Amino acid sequence: MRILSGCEALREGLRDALRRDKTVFLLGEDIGAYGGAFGVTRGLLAEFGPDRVRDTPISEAGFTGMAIGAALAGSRPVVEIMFMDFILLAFDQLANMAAKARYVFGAPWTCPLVIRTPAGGGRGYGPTHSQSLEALFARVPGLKVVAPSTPADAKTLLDAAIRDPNPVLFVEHKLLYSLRGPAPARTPSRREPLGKARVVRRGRDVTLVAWSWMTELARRAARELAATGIEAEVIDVRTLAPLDEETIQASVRKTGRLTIVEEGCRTGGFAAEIGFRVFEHAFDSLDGPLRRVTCPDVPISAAPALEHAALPSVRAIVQAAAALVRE
Amino acid sequence: MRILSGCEALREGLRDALRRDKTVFLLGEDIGAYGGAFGVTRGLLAEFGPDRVRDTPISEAGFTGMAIGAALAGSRPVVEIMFMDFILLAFDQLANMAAKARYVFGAPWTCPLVIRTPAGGGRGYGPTHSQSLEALFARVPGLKVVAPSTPADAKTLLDAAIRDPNPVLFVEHKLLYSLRGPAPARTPSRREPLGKARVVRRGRDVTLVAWSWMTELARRAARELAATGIEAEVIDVRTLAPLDEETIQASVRKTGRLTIVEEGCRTGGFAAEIGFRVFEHAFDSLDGPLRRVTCPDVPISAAPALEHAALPSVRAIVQAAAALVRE
Amino acid sequence: MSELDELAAYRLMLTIRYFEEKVEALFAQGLVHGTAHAAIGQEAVAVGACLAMRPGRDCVTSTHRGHGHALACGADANRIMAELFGKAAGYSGGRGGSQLMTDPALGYWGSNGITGGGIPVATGAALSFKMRRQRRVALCFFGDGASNQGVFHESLNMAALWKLPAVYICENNRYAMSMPVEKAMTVSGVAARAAAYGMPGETADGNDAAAVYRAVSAAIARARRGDGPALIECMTYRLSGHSRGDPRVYRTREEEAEWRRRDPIRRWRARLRRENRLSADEDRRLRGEARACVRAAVAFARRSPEPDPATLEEGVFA
Amino acid sequence: MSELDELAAYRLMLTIRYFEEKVEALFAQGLVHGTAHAAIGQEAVAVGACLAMRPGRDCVTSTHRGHGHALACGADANRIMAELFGKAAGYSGGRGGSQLMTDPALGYWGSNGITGGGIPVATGAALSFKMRRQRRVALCFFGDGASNQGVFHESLNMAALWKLPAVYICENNRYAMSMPVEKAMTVSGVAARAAAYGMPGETADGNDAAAVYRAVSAAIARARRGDGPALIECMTYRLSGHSRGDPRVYRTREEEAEWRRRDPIRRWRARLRRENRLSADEDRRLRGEARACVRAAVAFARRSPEPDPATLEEGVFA
Ligand SMILES: Cc1ncc(C[n+]2csc(CCOP(=O)(O)OP(=O)(O)O)c2C)c(N)n1
Ligand SMILES: Cc1ncc(C[n+]2csc(CCOP(=O)(O)OP(=O)(O)O)c2C)c(N)n1
Ligand SMILES: [Mg+2]
Ligand SMILES: [Mg+2]
Repeated sequence: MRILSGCEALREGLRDALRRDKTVFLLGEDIGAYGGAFGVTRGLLAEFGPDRVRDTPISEAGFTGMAIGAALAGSRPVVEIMFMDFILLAFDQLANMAAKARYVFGAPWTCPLVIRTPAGGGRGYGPTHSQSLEALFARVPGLKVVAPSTPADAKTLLDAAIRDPNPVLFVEHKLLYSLRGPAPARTPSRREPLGKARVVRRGRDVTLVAWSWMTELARRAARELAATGIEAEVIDVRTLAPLDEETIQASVRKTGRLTIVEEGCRTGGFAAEIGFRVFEHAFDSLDGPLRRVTCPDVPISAAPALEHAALPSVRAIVQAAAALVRE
Repeated sequence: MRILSGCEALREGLRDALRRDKTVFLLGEDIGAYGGAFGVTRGLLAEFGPDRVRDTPISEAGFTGMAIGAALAGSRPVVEIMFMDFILLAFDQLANMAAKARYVFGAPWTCPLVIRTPAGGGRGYGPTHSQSLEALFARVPGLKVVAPSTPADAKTLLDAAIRDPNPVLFVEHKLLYSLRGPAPARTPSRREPLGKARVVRRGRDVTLVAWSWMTELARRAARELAATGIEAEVIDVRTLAPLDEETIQASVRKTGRLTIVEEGCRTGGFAAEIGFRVFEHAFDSLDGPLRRVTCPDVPISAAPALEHAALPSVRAIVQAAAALVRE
Repeated sequence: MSELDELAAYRLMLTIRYFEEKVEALFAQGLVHGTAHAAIGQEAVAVGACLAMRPGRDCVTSTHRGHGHALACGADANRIMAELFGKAAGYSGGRGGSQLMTDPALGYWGSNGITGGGIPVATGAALSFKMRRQRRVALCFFGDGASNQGVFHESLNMAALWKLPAVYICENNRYAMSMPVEKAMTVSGVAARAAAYGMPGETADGNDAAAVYRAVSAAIARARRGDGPALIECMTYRLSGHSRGDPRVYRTREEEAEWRRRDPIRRWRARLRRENRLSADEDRRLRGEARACVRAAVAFARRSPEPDPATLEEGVFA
Repeated sequence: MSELDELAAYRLMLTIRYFEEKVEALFAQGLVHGTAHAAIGQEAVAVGACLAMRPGRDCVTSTHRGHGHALACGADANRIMAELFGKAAGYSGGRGGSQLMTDPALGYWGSNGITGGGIPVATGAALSFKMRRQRRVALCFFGDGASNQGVFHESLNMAALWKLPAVYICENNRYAMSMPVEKAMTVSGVAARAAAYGMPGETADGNDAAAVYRAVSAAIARARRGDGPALIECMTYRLSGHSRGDPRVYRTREEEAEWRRRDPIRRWRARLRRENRLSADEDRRLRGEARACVRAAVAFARRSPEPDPATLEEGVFA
């Protein structure tokens, strides 16, 4: 496999989908000549033209609603919301229309829509450009939520999301864009189902569950833990909805200890959901309380001093996991 | 105390606030002559006039944003969103502006805003008029979330919400409107802080935690459980944010068993948050896995047969709690 | 432009009227619960517009007040009624209720219960039609009240920019629930807003199915030619309450009486009779058929089984 | 209407220009990170409009491109710069960064980083002012791009309906990021949209502080009298990139050069010089002062302490 950045991998994923399927098109702000705020769509306008790489006015609710209409009509729109913080403007469309259409109206309706959006902090963009809001959407029945952590997953999961007949929120961490790693040259031609976690690293002492950029931090934490003799198993959830509970529970049954890492705020985060499910179904395998490492319940500041203090760190993960093991 | 319906209690709460404080005003669709979709504001137009009981066009994002502006300017707007399902249209305003203003801009800014909204199912209104979305908002740092279960609490907590200098989401269950119960004639003149749970019923065997209409169901379930010899302690959370963890944990330390009842969907619900906190801090006092009784991860159907099957029932609560005790 | 089949229009308007009256009665009797919004008095808009569609190719999004739109598209009264009864044979198997049903084969796309929610959906359908060169047109019903929603602005702007084959049909029935249109907007009407998007905006007599048909047919033809969207404001009146139990304190009985004199069905019938296009016998027959259709729908709905609770968790995902 | 103090306006425009140039340089040097949007070329709008406000009584909401608005309101360059450096002495103590700072004493309300987000906020402030009979006016800056957001439509409609004391100032700089205004709306300009709300809409030369001042002063006077809101579209151009690292592939260098010839500061200076209202010496002095102010701001910001991480969780609630 070639080495690509997350940004390049995503671009390839989009390009392949646009080539493969004439009904796929991209919709969003500044995705054409500008190439998207983070450059993901750069060059696609030249290859596919302004019809299929369609710049929109600043109208998040409107163009998301339109993408839903187009999806119901048989197209496969891939929307870019420039920053995840702005997706709240389109929450109604996603929750009340896209997510419910299939359940309520039944077959043959499908709403094959992908919403791509850059999320997360670490770049000093401040309170309204740094949020991790995936937990809000993982709470909406009928939406799938995908949050890859590597260039390879970014490409193959994007492919799966575009092929999926359901609305999919595809969360791209801003730091993933420059992360480099192997990525397949061609996306698999068969449809890969969303909803499979990935065991990133095997270990017997403690399970670290994460997604998106937090997987990268958990991986680094596991390396540091190994140096102290603690073998952490790292699980990349990859899709929050549907959630691969099995893989998580199998690991916890083995390690007896669980730390969940989430970049979003603590209260009401998806870490709580994962933890709760483990309690419900693998209570007896737990050796003690589990932990979550999250952002505290505050907005993300622009100032580096505050942003770093707020976001989960490798150190915090190491400490949480080590404390569990030592308890 | 007189016996009032929830609707009457809320109306008195609004009336008292409008009388007490000239900066208070009401804003929303059809709250004037129509009296609100559920009649809560009936008669207030006549007493306070169209300036302070202000009918708006159908523009949820706009008038919620305006209420924020008015609050920042020193007024105390009380917004009615006709059904909680529609609040998603104003999510951006609430999360990105109202909730962050104080933290980011600092003193002297305050955003004393109340958003009242009818929530929940049980009346056959279907998928876009029956949702319980409070868990989404309890996740937003800077928002308070209140969900009373009795006419008395409806009145006193509404008073507290209006006096609070922060944005407060005030969730009114549609079935609370016709629930009758004692309610104080005058609202307390001192400010009652939000964030105190209420022990509705004492018991030693199992703790039932609920809020809003689910408290009523939990109360009924406790009565049935008592008939089988199980003494349930029922806690009405009342405010999801800030959450009174102490009261819950004290109860769990006593009973060793916890069932959380939530009308909203299962995945990512606030039950998970409550459960997780108990695990984090009272793990050793738990005798076994806890339970949650919730709506499954589906939209709420209009058909009675399906709506009843989806919503938590007294029977489901009894079963869950009894199973815990018998385990 | 083809001619409007006036008798077909009459029959459809009658069916809608009787259907809605029956729904109101069923609610009053407590036989149906939940909520429903009747379109009594607005039948001419639904029928005039939907008969202008190319059935099975064009599509239409509706509003919370959608039974009439559905029937005008040719939807099955039995299945609409069954949906209102919350029965398995309903268009959404009971899941949607009054506000949420579709008949995809007919191009009837329903609404989502969120006022204005259908506007971007229809616009996006038009975008898909155009990109795939399908020569299909998306019709979009919405109320005067809905035109105050942000998505109205956003959607019409994009539709105009991209010359999408969309026809926006505003049913201006003078009220949004209790809000009179003149307290909800400063301009004379919704058609005046089309200019903000460089889109043709037109007003039609919404109590005259022929006028609606003409205006909508012209807009559809234009859209199909690739000349872009149009906004047609149909001036009408909701003779019924907003939804059940609406005491209509926000308007006078005189105003209602005045509009009742302009009842679109009575006017239509009078003209057809006057012009000798409808005999008394035929009128009686058509009315009888419409009533029978509604009666049959109620019977069908009542005897349909409830949805099986065991199916509750099925179909969240495709 | 009082006269615009032309030298004060000149000084403010210079300060904004030098401030923004310095910010761009600091980003390029990596001394400041995160994001910031410079308003180079748009100084006349900020200054002409803000000098028309009644300081400390009226209020103004800004956009993501707000340094100029803040400075024009009289905000402290030191604290703005410190905010960009993420320092404790910044207007938001480093929490907000470039897009999120306020100076409540000056009536500078900042923005919230959401394009269009300030529009309902200003409108609501105007509502509060009116209800409390305070004779205060809310100004609201927004871009051509922001006028495509739904809240623009919703807010202006309510402002017009309720005759709120709000003045909507569109900075039409011809682009929303890379989106040229003519690809984002079909009408000739944003002012044309005012008619959809029965609100006066006017176009002003946004590169002439005096023209902006006149138009905004008249609108403020009108609003203060109780005659309701107005929309003023100021035609201008952003000479800088949208934000740092913008290669400006979406426009030609010729177009930029043409607008550089209409540079609002150069034009202003030339006229003052021509009309003998500004001597070469005084010009030099003013420029020197403006540069010194910016230099001092950088020095202040650099030596300010970082915010204390221990305060991270403070102040979420009042
Ligand atoms: C977003 C949203 N806000 C409010 C409502 C409640 N509601 C349902 S219909 C209606 C009035 C709609 O008025 P209009 O668009 O004129 O249609 P009409 O009822 O007159 O047919 C309102 C306020 C809703 N369903 N969705
Ligand atoms: C809701 C939202 N959408 C998109 C953005 C990203 N964004 C920031 S500025 C901008 C362009 C704004 O254009 P305009 O309103 O014309 O203001 P200008 O930048 O030209 O001053 C965009 C798209 C945002 N901050 N918020
Ligand atoms: Mg109406
Ligand atoms: Mg612009």
